[in-house]
Amino acid sequence: MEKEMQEIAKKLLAEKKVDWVIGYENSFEPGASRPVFMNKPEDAVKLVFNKSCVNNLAVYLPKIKKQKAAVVAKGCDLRSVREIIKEHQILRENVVIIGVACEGVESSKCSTCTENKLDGVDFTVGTVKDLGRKEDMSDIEKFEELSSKEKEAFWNKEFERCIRCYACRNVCPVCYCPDCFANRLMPEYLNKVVNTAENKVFQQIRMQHVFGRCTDCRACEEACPVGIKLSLLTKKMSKDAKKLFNYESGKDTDSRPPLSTFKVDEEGIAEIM
Amino acid sequence: MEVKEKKLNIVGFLCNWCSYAGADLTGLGRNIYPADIKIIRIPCTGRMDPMMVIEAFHKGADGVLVSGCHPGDCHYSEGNYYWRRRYAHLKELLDFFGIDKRRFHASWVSASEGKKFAEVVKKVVTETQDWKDSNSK
Amino acid sequence: MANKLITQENLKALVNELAASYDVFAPKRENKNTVSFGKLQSFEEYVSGVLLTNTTAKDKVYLQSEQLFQYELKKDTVEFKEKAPGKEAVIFGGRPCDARGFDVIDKLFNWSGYEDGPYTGGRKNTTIITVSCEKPETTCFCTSFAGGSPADGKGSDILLTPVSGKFLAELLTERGEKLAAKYSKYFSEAGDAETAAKAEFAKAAEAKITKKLDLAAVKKNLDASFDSPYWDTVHLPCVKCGACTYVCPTCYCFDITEKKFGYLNGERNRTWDSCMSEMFTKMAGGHNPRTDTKRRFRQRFMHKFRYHVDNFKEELCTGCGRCIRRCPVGIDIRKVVEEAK
Amino acid sequence: MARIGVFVCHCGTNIAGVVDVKRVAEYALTLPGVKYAIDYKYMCSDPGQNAIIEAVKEHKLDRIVVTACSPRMHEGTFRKAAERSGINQYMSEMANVREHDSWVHSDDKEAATLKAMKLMEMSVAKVRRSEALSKMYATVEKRALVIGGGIAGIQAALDIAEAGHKVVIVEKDPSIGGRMAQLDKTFPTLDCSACILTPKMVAASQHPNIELRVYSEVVEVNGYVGNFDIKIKKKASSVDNKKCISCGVCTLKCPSKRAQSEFDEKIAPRKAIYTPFPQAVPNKPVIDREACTFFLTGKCRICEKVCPTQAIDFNQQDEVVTEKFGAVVLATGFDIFDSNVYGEYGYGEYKDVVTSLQFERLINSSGPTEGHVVRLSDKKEPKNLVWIQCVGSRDESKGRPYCSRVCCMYTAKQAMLMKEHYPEVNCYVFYIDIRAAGKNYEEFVQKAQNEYGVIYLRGRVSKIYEKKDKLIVRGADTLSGSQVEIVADMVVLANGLEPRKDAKSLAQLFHVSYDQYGFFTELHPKLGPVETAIAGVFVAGACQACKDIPDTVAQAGAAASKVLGLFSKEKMEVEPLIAKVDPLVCSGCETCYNVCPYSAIEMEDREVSRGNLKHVAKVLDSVCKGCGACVGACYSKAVDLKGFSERQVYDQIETVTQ
Amino acid sequence: MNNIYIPHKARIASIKQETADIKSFQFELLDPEVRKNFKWKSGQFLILSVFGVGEATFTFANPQTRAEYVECSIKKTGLVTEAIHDLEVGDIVALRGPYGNWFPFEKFKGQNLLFVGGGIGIAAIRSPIEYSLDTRADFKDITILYGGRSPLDICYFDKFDEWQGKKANLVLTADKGSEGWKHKVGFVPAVLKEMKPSRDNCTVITCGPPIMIKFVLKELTDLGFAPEQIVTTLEMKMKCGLGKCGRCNIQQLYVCKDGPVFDYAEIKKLPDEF
Repeated sequence: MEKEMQEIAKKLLAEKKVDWVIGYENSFEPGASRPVFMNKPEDAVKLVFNKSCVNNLAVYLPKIKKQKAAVVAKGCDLRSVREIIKEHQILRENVVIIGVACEGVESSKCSTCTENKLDGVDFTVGTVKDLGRKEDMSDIEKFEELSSKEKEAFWNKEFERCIRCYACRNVCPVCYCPDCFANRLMPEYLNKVVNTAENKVFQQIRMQHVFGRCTDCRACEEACPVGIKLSLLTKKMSKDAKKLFNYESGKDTDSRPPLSTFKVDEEGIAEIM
Repeated sequence: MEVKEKKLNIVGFLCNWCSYAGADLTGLGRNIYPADIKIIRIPCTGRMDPMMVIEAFHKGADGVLVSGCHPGDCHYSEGNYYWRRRYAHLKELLDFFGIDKRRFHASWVSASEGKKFAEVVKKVVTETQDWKDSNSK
Repeated sequence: MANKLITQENLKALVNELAASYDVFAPKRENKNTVSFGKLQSFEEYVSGVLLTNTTAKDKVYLQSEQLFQYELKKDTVEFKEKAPGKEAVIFGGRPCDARGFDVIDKLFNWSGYEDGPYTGGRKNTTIITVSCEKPETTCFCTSFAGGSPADGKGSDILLTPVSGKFLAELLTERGEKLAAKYSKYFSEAGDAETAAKAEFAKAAEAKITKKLDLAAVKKNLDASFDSPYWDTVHLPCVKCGACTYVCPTCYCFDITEKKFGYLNGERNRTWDSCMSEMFTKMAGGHNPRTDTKRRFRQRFMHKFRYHVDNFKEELCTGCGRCIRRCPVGIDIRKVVEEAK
Repeated sequence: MARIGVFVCHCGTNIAGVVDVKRVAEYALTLPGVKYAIDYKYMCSDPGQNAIIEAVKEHKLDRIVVTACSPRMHEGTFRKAAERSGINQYMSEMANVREHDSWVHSDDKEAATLKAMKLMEMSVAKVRRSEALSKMYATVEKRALVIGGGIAGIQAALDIAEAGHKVVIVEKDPSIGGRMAQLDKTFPTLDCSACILTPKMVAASQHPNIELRVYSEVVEVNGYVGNFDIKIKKKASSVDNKKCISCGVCTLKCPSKRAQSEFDEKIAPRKAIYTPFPQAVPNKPVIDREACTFFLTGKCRICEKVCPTQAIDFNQQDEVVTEKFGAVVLATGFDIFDSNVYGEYGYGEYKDVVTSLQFERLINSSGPTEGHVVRLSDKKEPKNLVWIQCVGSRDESKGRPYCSRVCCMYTAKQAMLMKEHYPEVNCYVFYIDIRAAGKNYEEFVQKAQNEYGVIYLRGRVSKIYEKKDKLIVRGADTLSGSQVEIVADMVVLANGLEPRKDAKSLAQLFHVSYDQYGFFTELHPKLGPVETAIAGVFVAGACQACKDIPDTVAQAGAAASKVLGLFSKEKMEVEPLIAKVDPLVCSGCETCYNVCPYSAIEMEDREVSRGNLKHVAKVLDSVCKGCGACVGACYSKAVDLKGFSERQVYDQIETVTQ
Repeated sequence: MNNIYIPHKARIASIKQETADIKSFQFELLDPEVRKNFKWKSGQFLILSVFGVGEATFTFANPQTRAEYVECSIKKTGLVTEAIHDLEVGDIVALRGPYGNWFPFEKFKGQNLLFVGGGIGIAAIRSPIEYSLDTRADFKDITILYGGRSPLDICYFDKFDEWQGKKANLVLTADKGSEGWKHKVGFVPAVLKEMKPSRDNCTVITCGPPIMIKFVLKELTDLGFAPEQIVTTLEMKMKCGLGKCGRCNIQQLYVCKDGPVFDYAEIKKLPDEF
């Protein structure tokens, strides 16, 4: 599989079909990998794919707007790629998608993965199998059952240790804004002081902003250096998008995100007012 | 109504064309409602950025009410449809974060529904108070 | 300074007693994957086996957000109120690289003719009890630095090293001695055998660290590579979050901001800042000297291994390897500076 | 430099009776930036306004807050006062302490006073962040586009042209005239439709200010009010109109019999080269390439041979031109409801069940039967005719709950005409109830029944079936409570009206909203019946809602007058409370572009700073109405709304909650 | 605790609107003791606190020879400067400093001085101008070239008579002239080229927008000036002013500690990160 991937990358670079190939390489210890950018055909041998390839490489696409890139994408990452194309952060013709048939990496999302299909990719590496896994929202439903006080207490404890390094934001494929609200001073949406309340507001707003665009890829949770349970939030949002607006982000490249459109008669939000 | 020790702090965002005018009509009809709500005029509920609601709660509001034109009546034809969607998901999200559903409300009040506006405010105040009482236990 | 011995049981008793009168911060489990320095109620909460806590002990002295003062505007004047000094604190169970970090930033906060009161005040108030590392991680590279070792005591007040079923407690500073004297009942005298055992321990631990940077070569390369095309590509995987800087025991850059309460009151705060952030150098008019991500990325490594060395004759790094592990995209500081040319 | 003046109005006792106005004014003076505060009996009175003006001058104020009634009441008053005092009118704010405070909290004076203080404080916070704005103007291209060449379009075009402005009429068919040209007589006067329409058609074609673009369609719309850039596609007619002398020889000689005449509602054949009807304007034939033998087989060319002026051009191509217009009138008219939906009536199955428009063509003396009404099945004259009303009207189950407004009238008209031509026939009408609310309308229907002997049966037809050469119409007569069966020779369905099939796509081109049926939505159902939410785009005729000819003509005139109103100025004044994009911050995600109800946002690739070419949003100032939907949707907060800016709103939020 | 972040209290003693977006402020330190001991040298900067908003860095606009008040000329560019512009005489602010190095006038003694300022950059060189005029005997010719975008963007009109009275040769220019403008029209570097100052025994002190500095340096180099003869003051984002917060770090230098005054020879050694 790696060999196949390397060949594709090598060919793309050698034929100058792309400026960059973005994939995974071995990292600082055995069994660890990290993203790599390659622009020389001879580098292609670095490419690996294994269980540690958790990163969602779609995050890099908006940053190389003006160049052409090939990107290694798992089924779940593919959704982010589509979302970014949909939101005009990169043109489809400027990206070559090397889909990998993934059977799961070391991420919390994989046990309930139903997203390993590789529709619309340019190359498929490996054979896509039906993993027979099922979506499971029971943890969200359980959390929803808690009282507001309990919920608040839970999040207070989580965000107490947030260091506002913004790793969650910066690894998020749909957090591509050139100037985040968190940076602004006029008005100051967020005070610089790092405390539970401000940290929580940051995440509330970030979650609201990525609603209907977030693909629950868990990149934010994987990136968080202090292990805040962000997947609870991203999963909740994908659940809401489905329930309220019958929308799943990253399924295509042309439908409108749920907050960018509306229906006169909303089926999902029966008399909410 | 019983006398409360401490007043609630409720922020109301009303669209200029329907609900703000409706609230004016409430006044014209001298329909009494609790003074806990303070109103910020916005052109349209489409202008309502969910961040404004989050910020209001963050800054210490007990409750938030957003009110606009009935669906189909928006002065700008579509703004309230967008707000309806934002509201539906924001309410869920905030609840998930522990901001009780009793604190966050939205309503449709037209320019001719002065009485309804008073009823809406009463409901918001009652529910917010209800939350506050249960939370302080 | 003196060397003492303390048994496992006595250590437990000592920590429990300390927790009663000091703020004791030690590695504590937050959840499955997270261990951070937290306030210890009892020794039971202490997680002993973890080398790399998710965050460093830095923020127990140099707070991530610290109130510098409060103000109140009055008619024709303004009044300032300073925060009362905090409770005396003990940082327990940190590692030599954590403690060394304090030593590095101490210099900075006493530099340039100004002693930074808000920092040094807390620093003087804190006793650091460090534990030597037996089994270093793959990301560890403390031995690259002058004197750096998994059993080095620089920055620590007391260094604990496991020897023959007990701990050798090296009292390295006056503060350390004072604390040991106050709780002398838990300590016994150490002999040469224990001191020798410690040396053995250090040697063995050091040997386990395979990665060693040639810092002189690194400095030389960095001196010459500012305009090198190397930086054009090496930064690409970096997502420019601030995780590396915030988990670093030596990163010290900060921002000063204000928070107001009503019209007349407010506080001035100091908050960690990160050179990875675009806002770090962006000026009010919009001009930004380090506008692109390449420059910001380069600044971090240049600062740590070149500029800081020019000013302080030591690197702004202790080799803890946290930034490698906590980096969402696995950027390896060792590799970046080593390959710079 | 904020120097704010606060003016607290008593409004007699309306406010002062509940709110301690003195306390409000005193509190104002403690707020940062407030340099002056007074209370006064009636701020809106002349002395009150003068007090503001004098205070501004004396205390060098640069912003004012009037703590009084609703801004919906007096915002304009105080803006003008601000302007007269020499400060920008947008540097004034009101705090609504009457409608929103004293009148609704009269039960608790202390609470009302505290709230008044807070409301005033919020307005002070807002005005502190106000910016001076100047009125904006946009140029106007004084040239109108009318889409649809029916009576609505013709009338609107003539009215605009008469006032001296250029008008282009785009018509998709080869001739203008529209539905009205198909009709025989018009209710309630029974005057000949063609006799009143044809002169209008000719007038339009000959008017120096009117240009006809028949056989054409709008394919793309850009720009905004005053400055639309519209692409119009002229379909290839295969005839060089400059050479054609309209002699008609080509049509006469054309051997093709493949096509059915659209104009005759497909009850008669038409040639491949044709004009839709003899009085067509312009009277130039077109070749229907799908029916033309030459285009299908490569052989024939008879028309080319017989044409005395060599006007036939088989190589002609579709042509697209882009032109500038200042205003647009949509007048695309209607289709009739698809009779097939009512399977029980057997339309399509039984040849003698016809639509109302087919009947119009049958009874029209210029129609295919020259006015002889005959059964389509055997060309015999019918003796018994049945009209069924509300076919596709007032029928929830068929998705058409609305009344089409004209069917009752044209049914009566058609039955009367039938009786007039053939006094011996029997005419039956099944109806739900009769809607004849128009001048002389009720009288007209009464006349049909009483003078012409048309038999009206109140009830629905449940089934039609064929028995030998007769149609058995079975229905209920709810007045007598009995089932009736009529043995008919011909059944005419009174089809309801619906928008043209392609109206939605046209609406989308212009971003005009439409209802669930596809009727264009007017700006306001009462107060903006011819405007749309898109500035500069107006509606006329049945494309907006079902209406009859007089209403259509009236609305067309109204639309024309709106266009003329727009054209009466060299420049349009536009409210400056609009959105603005900071291109440096914009991420180009197009969210704002998607949500803008007015298409006031344009995406462009632009160099936002040196060397930084970005895909960013831009607000078209003259199109933006200031609703703020873009601001509410923008994630990077790159868009802001003047007059309700982020800083203003957030400072108000902060003030309420502190 | 030695809290180096607590500023000295001050009140605004006067405000002068210089241009549409530049105002000059005079600050009076409240504590007489502090006022007596608060000494600075031309070229140094201070950090001004506006309560409710925060701190920002400004150079002293007046020299130590005219130290009755602390003066700053401030252009409205961001949050803090916007708030300062909102203040009025009598309002309370606070400041800390002085920080940084200063113009080494002892080195310039006996030389010709050429001041080249553009835009708000004039605020940074007004202090050395006035200092040199106050110690006039130490220097030979003093020439001031000052340009703004338009005549309306020129500050310090009220000072020019005094400057010229003390035998300074003042050349004003505007990128775009207007009616009644009797001075030069054109960009500062172009006017400089025209003036052809002699490099002999001359020091140039310059401050202005980056693009102007770039071309001024080019012109001066063309005229044969050595890098050591050109002195400027760098503008960087600063927060602490104390060499600690890290953001004004360029190479091993901290602009707040090692600058802001640098000569061009030093600057040439620095990477392009300012």
